[in-house]
Amino acid sequence: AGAAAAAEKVAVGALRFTSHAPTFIAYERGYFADEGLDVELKFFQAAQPVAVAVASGDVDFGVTALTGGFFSLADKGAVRVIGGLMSEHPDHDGSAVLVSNKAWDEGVRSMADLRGRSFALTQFGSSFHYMAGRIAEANGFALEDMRLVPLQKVGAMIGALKSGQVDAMAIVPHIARPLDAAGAAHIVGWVRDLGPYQVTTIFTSAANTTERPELVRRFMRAYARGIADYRAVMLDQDRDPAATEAMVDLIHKYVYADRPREKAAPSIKAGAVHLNAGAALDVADVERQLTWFKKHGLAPAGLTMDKLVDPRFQPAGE
Amino acid sequence: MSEPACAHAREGARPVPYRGGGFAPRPRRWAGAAFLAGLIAFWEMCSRLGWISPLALPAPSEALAALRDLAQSGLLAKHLGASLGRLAQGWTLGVLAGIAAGLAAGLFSLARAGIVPLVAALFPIPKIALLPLFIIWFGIGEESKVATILFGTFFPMTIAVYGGVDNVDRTLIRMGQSFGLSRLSIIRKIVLPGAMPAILSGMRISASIAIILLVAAEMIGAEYGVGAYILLAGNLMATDQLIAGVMILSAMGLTVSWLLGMAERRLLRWRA
Amino acid sequence: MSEPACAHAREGARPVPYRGGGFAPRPRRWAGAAFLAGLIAFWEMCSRLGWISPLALPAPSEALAALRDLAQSGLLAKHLGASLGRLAQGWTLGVLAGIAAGLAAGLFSLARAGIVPLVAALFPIPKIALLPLFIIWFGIGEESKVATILFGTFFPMTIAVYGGVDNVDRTLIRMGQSFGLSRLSIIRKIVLPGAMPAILSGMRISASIAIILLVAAEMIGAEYGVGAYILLAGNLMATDQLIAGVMILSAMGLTVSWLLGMAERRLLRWRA
Amino acid sequence: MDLRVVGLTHVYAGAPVLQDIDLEIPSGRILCVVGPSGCGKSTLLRMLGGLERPDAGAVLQVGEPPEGCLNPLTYIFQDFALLPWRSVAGNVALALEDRRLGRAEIARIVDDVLARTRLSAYRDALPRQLSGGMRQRVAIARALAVRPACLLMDEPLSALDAQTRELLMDDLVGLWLREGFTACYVTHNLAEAVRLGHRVAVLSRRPGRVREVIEIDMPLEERAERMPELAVHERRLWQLLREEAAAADQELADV
Amino acid sequence: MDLRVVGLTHVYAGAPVLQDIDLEIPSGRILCVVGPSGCGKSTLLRMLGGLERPDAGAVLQVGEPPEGCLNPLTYIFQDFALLPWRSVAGNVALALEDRRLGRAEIARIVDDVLARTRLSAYRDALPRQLSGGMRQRVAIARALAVRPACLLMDEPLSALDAQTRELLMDDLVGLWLREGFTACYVTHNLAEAVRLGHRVAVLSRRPGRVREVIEIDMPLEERAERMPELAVHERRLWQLLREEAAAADQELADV
Ligand SMILES: Nc1ncnc2c1ncn2[C@@H]1O[C@H](COP(=O)(O)OP(=O)(O)OP(=O)(O)O)[C@@H](O)[C@H]1O
Ligand SMILES: Nc1ncnc2c1ncn2[C@@H]1O[C@H](COP(=O)(O)OP(=O)(O)OP(=O)(O)O)[C@@H](O)[C@H]1O
Ligand SMILES: [Mg+2]
Ligand SMILES: [Mg+2]
Repeated sequence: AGAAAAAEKVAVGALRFTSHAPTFIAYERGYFADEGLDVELKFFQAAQPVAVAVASGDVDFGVTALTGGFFSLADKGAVRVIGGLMSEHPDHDGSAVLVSNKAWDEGVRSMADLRGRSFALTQFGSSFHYMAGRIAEANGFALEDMRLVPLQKVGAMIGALKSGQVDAMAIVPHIARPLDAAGAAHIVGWVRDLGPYQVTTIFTSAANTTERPELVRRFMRAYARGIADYRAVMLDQDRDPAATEAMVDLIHKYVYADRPREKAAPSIKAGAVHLNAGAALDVADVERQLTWFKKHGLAPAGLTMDKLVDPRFQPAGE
Repeated sequence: MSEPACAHAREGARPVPYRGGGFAPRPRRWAGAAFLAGLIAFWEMCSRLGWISPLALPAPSEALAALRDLAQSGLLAKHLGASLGRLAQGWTLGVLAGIAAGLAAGLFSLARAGIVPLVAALFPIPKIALLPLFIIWFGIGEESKVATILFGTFFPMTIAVYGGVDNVDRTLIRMGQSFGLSRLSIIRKIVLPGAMPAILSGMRISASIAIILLVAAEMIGAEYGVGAYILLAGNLMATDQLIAGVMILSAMGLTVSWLLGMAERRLLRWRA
Repeated sequence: MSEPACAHAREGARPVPYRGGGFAPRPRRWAGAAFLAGLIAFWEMCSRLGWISPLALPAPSEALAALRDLAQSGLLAKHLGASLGRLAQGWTLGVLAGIAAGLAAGLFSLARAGIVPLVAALFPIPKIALLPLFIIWFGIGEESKVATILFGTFFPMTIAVYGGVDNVDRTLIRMGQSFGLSRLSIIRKIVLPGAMPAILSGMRISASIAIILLVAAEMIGAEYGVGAYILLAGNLMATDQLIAGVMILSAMGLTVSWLLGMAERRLLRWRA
Repeated sequence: MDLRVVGLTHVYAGAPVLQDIDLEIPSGRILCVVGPSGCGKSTLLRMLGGLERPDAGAVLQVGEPPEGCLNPLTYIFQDFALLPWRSVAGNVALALEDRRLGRAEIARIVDDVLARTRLSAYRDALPRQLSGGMRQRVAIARALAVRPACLLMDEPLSALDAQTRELLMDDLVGLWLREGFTACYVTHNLAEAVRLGHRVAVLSRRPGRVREVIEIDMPLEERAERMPELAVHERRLWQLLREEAAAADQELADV
Repeated sequence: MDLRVVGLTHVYAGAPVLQDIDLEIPSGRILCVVGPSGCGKSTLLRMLGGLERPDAGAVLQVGEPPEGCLNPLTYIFQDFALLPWRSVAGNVALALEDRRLGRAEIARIVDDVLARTRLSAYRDALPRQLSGGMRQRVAIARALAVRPACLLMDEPLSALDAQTRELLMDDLVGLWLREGFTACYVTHNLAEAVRLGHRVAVLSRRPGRVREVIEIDMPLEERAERMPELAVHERRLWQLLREEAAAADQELADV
């Protein structure tokens, strides 16, 4: 596209996580510039403020899990989902369900045993809350049969699990595996076994979708190239070690930047996640999530799929 | 005063200009309440006229509606009860410990050498940053919540108290010594009352900090509590409930300030 | 003193018992530093001996290693620079505004009626709870960060200052009036110096609060900053980096406390 | 500039302190006020200087203050009222700083009054480093610095040693002879009262009323030598005060 | 209980204040100390009472304090040192509270001393509601309450009116006759000095040295009537002080 003339200024909200790698790839490799976008990265410590910043117009695009707060902003007509990013995929490690040693010793061996147990989450209305709901549903008991403990931070959840103050939690694989290996906790199941799950989505302000659809389209094209690069290298890291190392170098500029590369590289590699090709959105699952959130009073009752999702920016195919 | 003044005016006499007075603000109860009420009315007006977008700040009436819902659901009492219990415990312990540490730092060279840098080093540590560690140290029960508030109030209290002790008139202390009062008596009867203005000022500050820290304290596994209510409202971006929760905290702050104002009037009556 | 005392001892004379002194802690610089160093050494020892599980608290050496990594990556300077800039702006503005508001509340009945309840109502509002609204009000740039720190320091400063003004000796003010000093002169030359001990004590408290609020301020769209570093470490569960970040904050607190200690010695030299 | 007190009455928290005081201080004269401790002398002086508002009655000033006078009605406080954070020179300078005088002019005046009160060596000392008498001299120096038209003095010499007191009394007389200021001088020392006062007002015990005003005609400059002639006045004052005290004792006995 | 001062020397921040003071206060005698303002009288008194440590020399106490005495060495401070947050009665009671006396006993003593200082009507007043003289009387009442073996008085009567002063002086003499306490009495009033002192020590100007000690043999109880005979002592003191002041003036002129 005609990039040269006057690149359009766009602000993208980012978190320093490997799951945001496509943003960094598209930025570093000039895919945004190719689309005539003059992107400025704005860094945040949590996903929710990104959504608020998009709502207030300080940022144009962001990536987030679907949460109660996000649904609320969508209901106010401030933000809309335009694509899917991370999802649970049968062929890849997604989030694992961990139980504490104490619970393990008491005989908790599977997700079905979690009835009557405590389950750590960051906050009510977060994706962890939803995962707890999926676990309960799939194993035939009510969400109320688990004691949900909000602990705000992943670090706090892990601390509580390790010290046996909560029985279970769900967490990304590159944290779950080492904990299991070190004997600090036990993996008793995987979230991917519960069925398809669209974990994070790409979103923008409602105003952008109506007033600047062309810009949104260009952004999505560039972003999809970033995803493609990531998938090509990180989902099979042994195929081309040189490319993998180059990718790690790129990501290390943004993630674990304060650690020496040799310390950071294993974490980056282990943190590889499954990203949807072409930023395709699993609309059916989004609808399922919305229904669940509404049912539990965590999303506004009046929010419809039309208001939440703008499907016009989906790629025609892979 | 006016009559004789007039009588003498024709002789070129005029009253001596009054230069005294002032510098003694009197409490004006109603003015304060009226001011706050006016402010809220103004805010409501701005919201109604659309000068404040609902995204930026809900109207006070919406927040009050959320508050009414909460009260009717019966949860308000539960939230309040849980939070007030934590506040009372954490703040009382923090204030008492702060007075003890502040007195020690104000009286003994060695205690000062230890306490002042320790306070300077530990006070600036944000409680929220340490939440993961707090869970391991104090668990996820009431202890961790009380501890959060305790640590938050202990440090400012210590600083205020030792500042106040430093400011106690040394000739009064010498007087106490000259009458052979025991060290303890001097501390109880001369140092403490002399530092009382600073202690009360420190209590004002630490009470507000304790209320602020409710939110941080109730981040960890709290089912009920005003802080937990606010956090949930924030997560769900329910700004009306958020503001309703904040209003509860403000009301707590006003109540504490009013109680401390009464205590000040009683305890500091000796001041001109 | 000992020689003549001995000479007279055989006549049944003994020196008058010394009852004075004390109640005047002298700064002992090295004692403070030694105490902190000892504490850290003790902590390291406990960690090495396994008395403190690495889960509960990493050893200081690990935190220092993380700090070294940070310094070598060149990011330390960036983080520090960003945070110090925000601190300096937010704290300076907050302190100045607090002194102005505190003076007004300490001097004028009407200002007191407005300011005291407003402070009591707004101070207890937790900044973290309002973060979503802060983003909408102030955006995600430096303004929102400076505003967070400003609001956090303004309120305690106001309380400390009006407490101090209340405590200024009224006879000195009457003296100033009797010499026909202007109101401004009285405020500048009598009220302000008289309230200086309380102002400095308030600055100690508000500086610590400002450092605490770095974390809250840098939750929003901060690329660099010690608070952002700590938040990230918390998210990634890197306790060594978490403690390293906390150590930076502590060092800031110590520096400010040391600077204020010097200012106190200079400005309050007139005190016994 | 004359001062005139008309029907002045004051009540503190329900207890009357001053009742129906009528007094006249003609320009250039010194009025001494004596009376039992707690009878309201300091209160009266505060009202003369406009620092307190009487509940009834008024304090009038008749005529204009003379040229060159910086602060017409100037106090010397009973408890000195020195700023603890300012040096001796700084405390004196305070009274001059709002007057649009140059720095050099201020320094000159400060040096001058410090020399007159024998404090030059303590220019830079802080109040807490001074003895009680020295503090009182600083307060006197500060008052002299503003060239007052009317000095309101609350026991200005009580903490001074006999020698300094004598010197400062001479100084006051000299100053009065040169500049002819008006003054109201509260004292407990009857010798001082008859030495300095053109008139001496005796207040009754609380609530203070004017019991008697004694005129002393002898010119101030001659009094130092003619002290024995003043003894009659001193005895008269003594007797008046003794009667007051006796009456007070009577009251206490009745309680 | 005698007090003995041996070779006492003190320096404040490099400037000598007291130099080689030798004094003796035999049991049951009153020593008056006079001297120019700032010569170190208050400092000397602080050292006598053990409130400050001399740089060299010592203050010795010889023998035991008498029975029933609660606080052997008791001060009356120059600036009163009243607790602003305690009432008059509370300020007096303070000195008694650490002594294992019953409440009733404390109340009795307080009532007694307040009556003796004519303050009974002001039991519940706060210091800020009192006049300067009344505050001084509270300080005196507090000191009397502990039945001191040795009173250390720093210008205790300077802010009092002539009448109250006379009464309190009589009171002190009466007390001394009954209880025979030892005292060191700092004053600027030479009449007081010759009225109360068995000996009067004259200090030189700063740094204070003992310039002379005058013995006055007349029994205290007779002095009120035989004042004229004391005049010779007063004149002698006056002359000594005048010489000191002249020397000080000389020094200042030399500067
Ligand atoms: N703020 C106050 N509140 C109540 N009573 C007061 C206050 N100030 C003074 N008084 C009372 O007013 C009376 C007069 O006080 P004032 O200081 O004028 O006396 P004075 O004549 O100067 O005595 P002295 O010679 O002892 O200095 C005293 O009895 C005192 O108790
Ligand atoms: N804390 C201090 N620091 C420095 N100098 C001091 C201090 N206290 C007193 N001085 C000095 O010591 C000297 C003696 O003071 P002191 O109070 O003993 O005098 P004094 O004889 O009691 O005088 P007065 O009769 O005026 O009360 C004074 O010159 C004073 O300046
Ligand atoms: Mg008076
Ligand atoms: Mg003295």
